[in-house]
Amino acid sequence: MAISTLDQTIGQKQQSWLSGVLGSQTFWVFIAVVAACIFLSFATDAFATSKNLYNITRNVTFVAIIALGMTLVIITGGIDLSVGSVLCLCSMVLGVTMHAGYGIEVGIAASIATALIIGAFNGVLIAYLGFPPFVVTLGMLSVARSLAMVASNNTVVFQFGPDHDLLLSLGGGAWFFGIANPVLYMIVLALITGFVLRWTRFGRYVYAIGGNEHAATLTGVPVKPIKVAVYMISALSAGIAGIIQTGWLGAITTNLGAGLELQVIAAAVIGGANLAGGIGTATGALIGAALIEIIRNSLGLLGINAFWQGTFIGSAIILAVLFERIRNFRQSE
Amino acid sequence: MAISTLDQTIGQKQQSWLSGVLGSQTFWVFIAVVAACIFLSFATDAFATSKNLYNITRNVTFVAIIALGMTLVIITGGIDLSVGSVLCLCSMVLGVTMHAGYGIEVGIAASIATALIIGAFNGVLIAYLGFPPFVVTLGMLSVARSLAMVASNNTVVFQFGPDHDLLLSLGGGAWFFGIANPVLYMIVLALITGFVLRWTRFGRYVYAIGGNEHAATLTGVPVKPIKVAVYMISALSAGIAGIIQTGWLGAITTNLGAGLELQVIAAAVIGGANLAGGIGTATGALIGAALIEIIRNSLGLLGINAFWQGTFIGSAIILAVLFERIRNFRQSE
Amino acid sequence: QKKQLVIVVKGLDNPFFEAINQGCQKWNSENASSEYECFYTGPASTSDEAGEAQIVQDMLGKPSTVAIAISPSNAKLIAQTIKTAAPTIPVMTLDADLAKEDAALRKTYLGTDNYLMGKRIGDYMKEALPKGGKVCSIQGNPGADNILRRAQGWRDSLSGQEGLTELKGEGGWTEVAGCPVFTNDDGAKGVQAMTDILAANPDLVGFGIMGGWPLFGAPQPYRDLFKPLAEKIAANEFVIGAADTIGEEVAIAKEGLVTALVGQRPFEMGYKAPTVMIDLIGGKPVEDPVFTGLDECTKDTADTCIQK
Amino acid sequence: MAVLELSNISKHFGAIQAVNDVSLSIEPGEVVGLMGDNGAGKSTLVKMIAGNFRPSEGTMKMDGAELILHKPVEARRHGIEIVHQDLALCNNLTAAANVFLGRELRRGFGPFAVLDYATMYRRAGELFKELKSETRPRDLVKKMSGGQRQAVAIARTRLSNAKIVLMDEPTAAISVRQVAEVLSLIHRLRDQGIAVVLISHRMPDVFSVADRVIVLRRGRKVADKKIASSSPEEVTGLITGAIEQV
Amino acid sequence: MAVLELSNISKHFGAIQAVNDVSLSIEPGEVVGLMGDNGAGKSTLVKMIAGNFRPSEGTMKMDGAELILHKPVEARRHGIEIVHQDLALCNNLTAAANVFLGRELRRGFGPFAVLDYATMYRRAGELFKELKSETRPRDLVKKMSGGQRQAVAIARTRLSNAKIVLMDEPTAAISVRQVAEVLSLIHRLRDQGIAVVLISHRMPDVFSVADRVIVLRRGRKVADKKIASSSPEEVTGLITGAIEQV
Ligand SMILES: Nc1ncnc2c1ncn2[C@@H]1O[C@H](COP(=O)(O)OP(=O)(O)OP(=O)(O)O)[C@@H](O)[C@H]1O
Ligand SMILES: Nc1ncnc2c1ncn2[C@@H]1O[C@H](COP(=O)(O)OP(=O)(O)OP(=O)(O)O)[C@@H](O)[C@H]1O
Ligand SMILES: O[C@@H]1[C@@H](O)[C@H](O)OC[C@H]1O
Ligand SMILES: [Mg+2]
Ligand SMILES: [Mg+2]
Repeated sequence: MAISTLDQTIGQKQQSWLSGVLGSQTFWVFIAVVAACIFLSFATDAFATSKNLYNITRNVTFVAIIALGMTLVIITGGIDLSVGSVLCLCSMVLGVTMHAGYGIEVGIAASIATALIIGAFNGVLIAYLGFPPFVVTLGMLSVARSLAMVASNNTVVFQFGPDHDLLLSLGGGAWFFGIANPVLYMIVLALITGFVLRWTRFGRYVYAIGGNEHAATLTGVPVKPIKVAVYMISALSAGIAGIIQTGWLGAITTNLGAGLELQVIAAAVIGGANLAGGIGTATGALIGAALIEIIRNSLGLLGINAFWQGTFIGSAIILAVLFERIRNFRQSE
Repeated sequence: MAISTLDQTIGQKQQSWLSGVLGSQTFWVFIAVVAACIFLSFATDAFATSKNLYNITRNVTFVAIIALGMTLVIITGGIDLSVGSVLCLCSMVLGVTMHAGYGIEVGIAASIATALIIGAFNGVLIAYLGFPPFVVTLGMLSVARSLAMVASNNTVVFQFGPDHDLLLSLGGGAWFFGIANPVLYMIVLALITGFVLRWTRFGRYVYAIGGNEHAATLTGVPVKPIKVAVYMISALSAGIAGIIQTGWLGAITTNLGAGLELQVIAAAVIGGANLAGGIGTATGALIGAALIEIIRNSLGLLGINAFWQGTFIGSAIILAVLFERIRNFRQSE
Repeated sequence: QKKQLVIVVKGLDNPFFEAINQGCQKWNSENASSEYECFYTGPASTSDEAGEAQIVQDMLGKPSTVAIAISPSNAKLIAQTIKTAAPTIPVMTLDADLAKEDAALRKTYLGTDNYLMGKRIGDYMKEALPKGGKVCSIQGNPGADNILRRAQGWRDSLSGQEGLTELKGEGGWTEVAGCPVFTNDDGAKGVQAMTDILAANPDLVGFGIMGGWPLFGAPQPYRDLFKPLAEKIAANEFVIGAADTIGEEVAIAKEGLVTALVGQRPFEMGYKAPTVMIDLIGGKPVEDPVFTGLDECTKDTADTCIQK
Repeated sequence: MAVLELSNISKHFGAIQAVNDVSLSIEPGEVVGLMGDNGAGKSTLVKMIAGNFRPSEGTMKMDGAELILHKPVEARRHGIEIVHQDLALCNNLTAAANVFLGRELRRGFGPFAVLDYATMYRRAGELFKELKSETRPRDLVKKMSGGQRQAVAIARTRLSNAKIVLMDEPTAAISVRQVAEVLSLIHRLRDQGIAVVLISHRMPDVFSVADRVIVLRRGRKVADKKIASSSPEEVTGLITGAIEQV
Repeated sequence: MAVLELSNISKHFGAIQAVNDVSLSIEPGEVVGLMGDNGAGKSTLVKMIAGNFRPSEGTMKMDGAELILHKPVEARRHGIEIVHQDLALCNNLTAAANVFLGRELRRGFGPFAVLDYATMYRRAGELFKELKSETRPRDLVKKMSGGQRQAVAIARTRLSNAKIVLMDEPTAAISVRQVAEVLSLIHRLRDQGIAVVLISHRMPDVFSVADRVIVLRRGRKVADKKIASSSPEEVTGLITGAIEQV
């Protein structure tokens, strides 16, 4: 073989950028989201109003923010079922602390510390003791919600002490061009997550662990610390979502975030994260969350009976993966 | 090497029967269940009463019956998140059919047919189209509950037509030595499941698929039909539990079975089923379900604050796996 | 060990029931030397209806239980549970009753006159907007008898007729598609649904909220949703009647973001229940039902409407 | 008469032409070495013979009769046995269960037939003894050494009276001693009149045991020669493409 | 002076004594063949040198100084490179990402350092060219052939100026052509004064490329001989235990 050919071959990329994009599930779900938006703008007057868009974008954020953390977990090949309960517990810690008269910084610090401790607990059991992630986080799902009941004595917390108004405007306000604050946080967090995944060594290792954990260990990737970090980030994202959601709702009850874990996982998966590990993006998490919210919102606007909601959302979950399956199927047989 | 040695070696078993039992998670969880029962009998008057034992054994059954089906799914390396919703939908189909004036046979047939169709749908997507089980059954979780709402118009169904009383005594009665009927069904189903797993070719194939699906395919195991069958069995077990539970509860709303999937998976895992596939038993499913119910029941009897219940149950889930981890840990390092 | 007067509620995740718990604990602290104690429990989530039935059974099976007061989240299901358990101790209902035809299964009902409560919610709406219009009702568990009775009272008040299951223009009132909304007592879910329904039906004139969930569980989004409508609410062009006076609800009324609140007295329920149960144990005659009062709040009466 | 005859067999996976127009025939008791670069199509070819894949084109004949296989069991029924490249073992099952995987022995009739554990243990033990392998039928394969695992995979081929045994790299990554065992097994098979197809990248193995060597390159058959009339150098050239075709 | 010297190294996993009291030393530019039965402890031994396991007992010295390794990175810092038996590749990453796995190049400073994709692609491309492998740095490893995968794993060892390269069965299951490439790579390494440890079950490979052969049996070193003064037959005997020790 001539050297020039070898040079050429090595210089080539197997796929063009375009074919890479066209082959990605995230792209097609994105197209679905855009198509749905266009359709809804024509089909109903209520959709493309600034008010509705404000609501939709804000509703997306809580699932989307946690889906960012969950995506990291899923990329490493794990899963975190505890996020809904962790959100509730972190909200409660924030609420109870502020209600007791502490400032918002103390409240947020306590809340984030709680998230990190729980994440570290999950992570250490999973990474160092080799527990299955499903089992550990399923246990934590129970434990964290129970602790939230204990922390709040199961009352509704709705008075947040001296910084009450600050907390509410943090979560409920729109400080920037009329975009709901939570949306801003979501965008910032997504940019950070995207950056970390693509441009940092940590991000590279997250993918490597999901691709082949054994290989990562052999080549000297600090697999265990990174897995712990990933579960801490997941819990942290739930904690942050909890803080923002508290500011938005203005009250905390112990049913906050119940069942949220499955929605979050659905968002990540719809956005292209692969539960077998190794694949997933920050953008995907956002797009997945957006699709779920748009379905929910549009059914209401189109006057479709709310009972059918689950059917549409469930079908969307399955259909999102269908595209990826068809592509794989074509390639293999 | 002398032939006699070779003969001896081949005749040997690596582990004695006893060391096999002592090494199994199921055994230790069983010991935990027995120990808890003994402790509770002394600690509280209320535990060892025939009434309480009647309740406990009956309460176990719903989770346990579904855990039998789930165990099969888990052995093949899959998961079925849709069981709680399938239970609800099957109950609704039964209720709506009987309420419309049909006999109990028609109701049960409709209900079981529903279960089998859903199971077949899940199974075909998973086995033939290669969808990830988590995604398919997560979608079905949404869809089935939504269909239950549609079927019932989200009302309470509590009148079951001409065979009303028969249905209620089927689920709520105790026809045999004062043992609650559901317990009898559970025992029969567990015996069947245990028999199938240990003594039939089908059972052997279920384990083979979980051990190494590719190897099973190459050696001619009908992998795809068996996977479909397994998801059908799982849905069927949810349907059966739904029928029995309807008979016991006497009323159905669309909240029935919400969140049950995680309880069922927890029971199977506590009983020793391994989410990575290849390992699990019918006995284990029963014992796991029993442990969860005993914890739940005892917390109430011991007068422990309801807020703490989740902490205990969550910890039990994690601890059950701890034993297995310690054993593996010792062996490897 | 003391004899236990057990209270089983719909779900621990609803702060309404915590007020019942506090009443129960107050009774305990005031009756420390009594041979009885009040014991409060319930499933973790209001949507876990079968879980509530299991707890009821556990409690009935406990020898220390001498009486039980239940708030059924699914009336039919708890009725069946009581039927099969055939308890020898007195059973009563609290906050939510069994269906009328199952009344014989319990000795009495202690709590709000839910039909009246719904009727009052409707009265306020009708009074504010006599010509009616398109409305939507927000409800809890589809099987909760107290909420269903409130909804009935509400419809009866608006329509001026009895027993309608849906308003289709009677008395000028029409329920829009997608209603009633069942929230399973989840506030955020309630507000989200209300937001969508309002967007889809710009000509909606009101909500009838049969439990305070959206107001106490998600007060800020509730405010955000209705602040733009504050003037219409003040002018009685948009009317909201809501149940309960929990958490931020009264504050919201004061801000003029709800036409009227019809509140209950859960603390009183929890506090009275042990006494009623002791009476039942002692075989004393007990009224059926025993109603606790209502607190009705509007913007103007917000400071004084709650009975202490 | 040839025990197995392939005529113009092709197999493609989507756009990939894994096997392209291959014809060959094998006599009873003949040992054929099948060689070729990685991805040349060797495994794909034997998998078609073993009923794992169906050919996209071409026909197969066994003892003169056309052979159409829909699944692995059918191949076995015709007396075709295969040792897969990755051994195809289930770690969570016992050695005996693996040996009998897909053709479990049962007792009883019809729907009441149950697995016959005792007989399967006994038969598996006999097979291991025949292979001179210290492998316990009741042990889990998970805990077994590479050599024991190989023994389990090879024991499968001895379950029935095979006419042809296909071995896909049975000697990769096993030790010198075990390689010798495998080669002597091949000799014994041949002596019983059983045809053997041996896939291997190891030139010495093929040259020591095979009667004939077939070389595939990019899915095409580029050589089919008696070992006696070839040389390792020639075969190497054929594999790499230095020699175009013979 | 020996580039690497092991004294009385042992390693046990629970009750299993994988490596037992092994001492050896390797000179710069020396190629040592490491042979032994499956489970003899070869991989375990080289993993200790590569920093994947810590020895249970014994000491290692590099250029005369004691060598204590807690993780693979430390071994690399000392100039020790390894090609793992299973290649240790992540299928979901590109060839370049796999080559640089665990020692990614970055631009910028401190916390703002980001992955330097451009340089990694270029360097990986250069390495593949050096190895004469048609491997595209930007392609996912998932879609690569066995030979390309091998090239990626071997390219890793060329990232830094290694003093010693450990190769754990680099030629198992690869084709004749690629075996030749690997062997010629070993020659080139030796010519640059780099010591090579080659684990292989293939007698001809070891005899064609190694200067010395070390044989392990059940964790113990049973031979350490110049190739010139040994023979395949003798080594086979040592591996199987037919010859006790030399
Ligand atoms: N199931 C499949 N789907 C798609 N492509 C396949 C499949 N099986 C094999 N191939 C492709 O077919 C070609 C031939 O593969 P095959 O496994 O037959 O090669 P081989 O000669 O056995 O190689 P090796 O020596 O590495 O085992 C390869 O390009 C491979 O990637
Ligand atoms: N991480 C581990 N935990 C427990 N035992 C191990 C571990 N790694 C290796 N062993 C055991 O140590 C012994 C030596 O294994 P090793 O992998 O070093 O053998 P090897 O000589 O490389 O064999 P092969 O030729 O099959 O690669 C074997 O009995 C093996 O089962
Ligand atoms: O009485 C009500 C209770 O039963 C409900 O479910 O939550 C709030 C109250 O309105
Ligand atoms: Mg092959
Ligand atoms: Mg090795």
